[in-house]
Amino acid sequence: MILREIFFFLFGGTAVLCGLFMLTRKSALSGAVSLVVCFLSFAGLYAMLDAPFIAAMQVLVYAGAIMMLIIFVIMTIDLSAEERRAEKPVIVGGIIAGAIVAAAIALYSITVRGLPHITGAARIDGSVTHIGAVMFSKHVLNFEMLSLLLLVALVGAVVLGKKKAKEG
Amino acid sequence: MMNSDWMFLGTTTARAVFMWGLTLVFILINIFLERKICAFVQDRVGPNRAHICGVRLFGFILNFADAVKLIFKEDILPPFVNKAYYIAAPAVIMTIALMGAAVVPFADDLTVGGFTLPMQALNLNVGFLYILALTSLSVYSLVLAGWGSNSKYPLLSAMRSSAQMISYEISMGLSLVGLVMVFGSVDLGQIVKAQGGLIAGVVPRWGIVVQPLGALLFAVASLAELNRTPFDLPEGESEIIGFHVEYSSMKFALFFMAEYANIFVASAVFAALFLGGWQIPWLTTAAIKEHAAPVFRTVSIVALAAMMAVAALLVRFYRKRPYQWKDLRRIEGPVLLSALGLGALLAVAGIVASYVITPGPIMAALLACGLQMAAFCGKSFFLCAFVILVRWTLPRLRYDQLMALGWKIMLPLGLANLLVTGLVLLLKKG
Amino acid sequence: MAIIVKKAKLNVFEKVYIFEIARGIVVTIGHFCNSLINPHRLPTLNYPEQKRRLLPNYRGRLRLLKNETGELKCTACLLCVKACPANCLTVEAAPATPGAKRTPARYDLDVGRCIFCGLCVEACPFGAIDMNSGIYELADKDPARFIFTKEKLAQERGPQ
Amino acid sequence: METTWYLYLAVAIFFIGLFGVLVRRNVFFYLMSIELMLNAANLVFVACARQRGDINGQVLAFFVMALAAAEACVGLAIVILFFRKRRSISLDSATEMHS
Repeated sequence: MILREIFFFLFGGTAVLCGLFMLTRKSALSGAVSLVVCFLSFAGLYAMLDAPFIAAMQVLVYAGAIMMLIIFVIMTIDLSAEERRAEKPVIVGGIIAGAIVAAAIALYSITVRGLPHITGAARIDGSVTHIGAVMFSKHVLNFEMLSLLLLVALVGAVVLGKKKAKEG
Repeated sequence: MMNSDWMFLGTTTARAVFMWGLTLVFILINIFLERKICAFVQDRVGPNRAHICGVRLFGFILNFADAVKLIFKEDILPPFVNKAYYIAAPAVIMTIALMGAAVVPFADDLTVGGFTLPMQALNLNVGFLYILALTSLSVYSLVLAGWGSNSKYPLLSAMRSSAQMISYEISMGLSLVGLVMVFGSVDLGQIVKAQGGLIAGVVPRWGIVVQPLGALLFAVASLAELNRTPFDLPEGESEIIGFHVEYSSMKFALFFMAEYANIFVASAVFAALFLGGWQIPWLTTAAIKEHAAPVFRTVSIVALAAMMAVAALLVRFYRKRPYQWKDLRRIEGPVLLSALGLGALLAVAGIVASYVITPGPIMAALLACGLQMAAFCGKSFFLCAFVILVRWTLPRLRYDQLMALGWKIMLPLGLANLLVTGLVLLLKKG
Repeated sequence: MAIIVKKAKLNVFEKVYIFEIARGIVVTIGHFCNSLINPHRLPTLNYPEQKRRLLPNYRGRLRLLKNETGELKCTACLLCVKACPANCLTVEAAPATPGAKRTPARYDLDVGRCIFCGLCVEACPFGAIDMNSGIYELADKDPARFIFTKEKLAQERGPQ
Repeated sequence: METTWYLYLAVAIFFIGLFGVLVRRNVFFYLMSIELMLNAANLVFVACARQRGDINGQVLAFFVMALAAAEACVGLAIVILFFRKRRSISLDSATEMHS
């Protein structure tokens, strides 16, 4: 159906453009905002891929929590001094990296070209119930480890961010 | 496209437009309620001047005067703002506010002529995750407004409010997990359907009955997310400066329209999750369809009684009023009373019709749908009124109190609620 | 010296706070219902339709008083002009005619400037002016109409 | 929609992220580029999950998200600490490990 393709190019194009836009921004907040738009279009892509739960989580976790956190820190840290001293663009590195990227994409395209074109035939149930059932049966250990990791990250962030009483 | 496709497209659009329109109407209703409830709580009269041909509708018409004023105000774009963010912020918050009500079901599935329509603009199977996602996105509006204004006070306010909203989002999500465990679904349509039963044959199995603590936590958290008064530090109109000080005209109004739209969305979601949504207590859809005529008669009688009561109040007011109007407003009393009389006539006609006509299945289904929509709107209306009443009751929290409440009280309570719910469910199972 | 304010000891119900909130909401609901059922009892004055009862010493717009024969009591002595802190009075005496009492040829009051202090009334040795005219609806769109001439000041009679 | 297209898109996004990591010296852009790369990986997971009719891909994507949250949390704490010590957020000024 043509509608799916339109939406794929809409969301995918937005994602790529916003990613590129993010790279070229000077102000960190502009970059963060364009990255939020990028993540939102990712959520659209996930919704098209029969993964509504992942799409909702994308918006909640990436756009709502992680990017919000980054923006919050950007706003907390006084960037005016930093931004006045404009970031030195790494031109040579950029050119080299660009070349590497182009080569890699070319290489990747060639290798993928060798593969049979695959189309999404199977429809899966990406609902919360289904994902939850799988997550808490097959992946329960991973899940618990992940929650431990989050706890450790939380404690670590608090310890790191804590202002020392007397800073040397 | 096939016929059913067109049907699907048409009905979906109709449902979306209905919910959208309802949100917009509730913006007006909420502004009206805010003014009138505030006035009556403080023993004032409230808006009573603006009128169309003398009819003021108890001050409702002031909304239109207000809209005209705001539209024709000068729209100032301050010179050093970041234009893109500055303009985007009100648009973002308004868009999100209007999208919010889409997942809330407003009636039971309507079955007409073989078609079954879910009465929900967007029946996603991620349900309230959609609402949580939208809530987390609406923080961006505040951040963009604060940063885009390029001014200290909006920036400080934006940081304050984003910290507040992030903190309370967690409590909000956590308060709902218990409910989801009880009803076994995150889809709001399913949750509302699951609330139709009775506990011990008497008490409706509403979310507020099975999850009282969850309801309380959700109510407090949604008040905080709405930036309504005990938690209105983002706006802080009287003491601290809000994130929208640099805005003027319709852009400023959009922030407030979004706030009032969000009050409706939060009320609708609360009604759906904890007050049974469209469920009329002790009256299931099947029962309405089966006894369509008596139900209709009862509704007509109740409507008649309500209109008589309103008319009595009006007459009492007009007779006891110690002054006379000299302008067009003097025809207001007769106009309102004759409108009420017309309504009463209709109600009487309904009572008569319920004896004469035996309704067919389509009429019965439509009646059930209409009654449930009315129940949903009524619940939302009362919750909106409650939110506004709370504003005129409670003083604002200090910032440290706000954070302490969010992290030290609501979060542990939410976890405890989760634990208790899980234990009870486990014990029930086996 | 700093005063240490002791926090009141709260009992359990007050500490939980929810019940106190509920009590507060009951109070506001009471006020709301009372206002809804008895709107005519609200203390608000519907101003253009209802007017406030003025106190006897309410200072309204200045007015010129007349004696029993219908002449102005004013003798154009200009003491009121001297007393006026806002310079809102302009008084000119009429050319003197022997045997007759002095009268003002011009007695202009600019209410745009007047601060309603009443010093002119106190300064007047003849009791020729007073301010308890009860005239207070002085708003106008045209500034020229703020200037009240002798005729206008003399003709309008408020309460008392 | 062919899954291959999603893979192309994921590659493009991944390399945008990689490019950001290589070029930008502002630590916020560094972090955001890492998030972008993680997202590209997620897209591959979800696309392949749809392709294979296997829910495990989506579960993995969810795990990656939680991981990203943990990473951002610690990363930003380090950024704040770093900024407090150096008054700078450029990676170029982070040339020694201890202060």
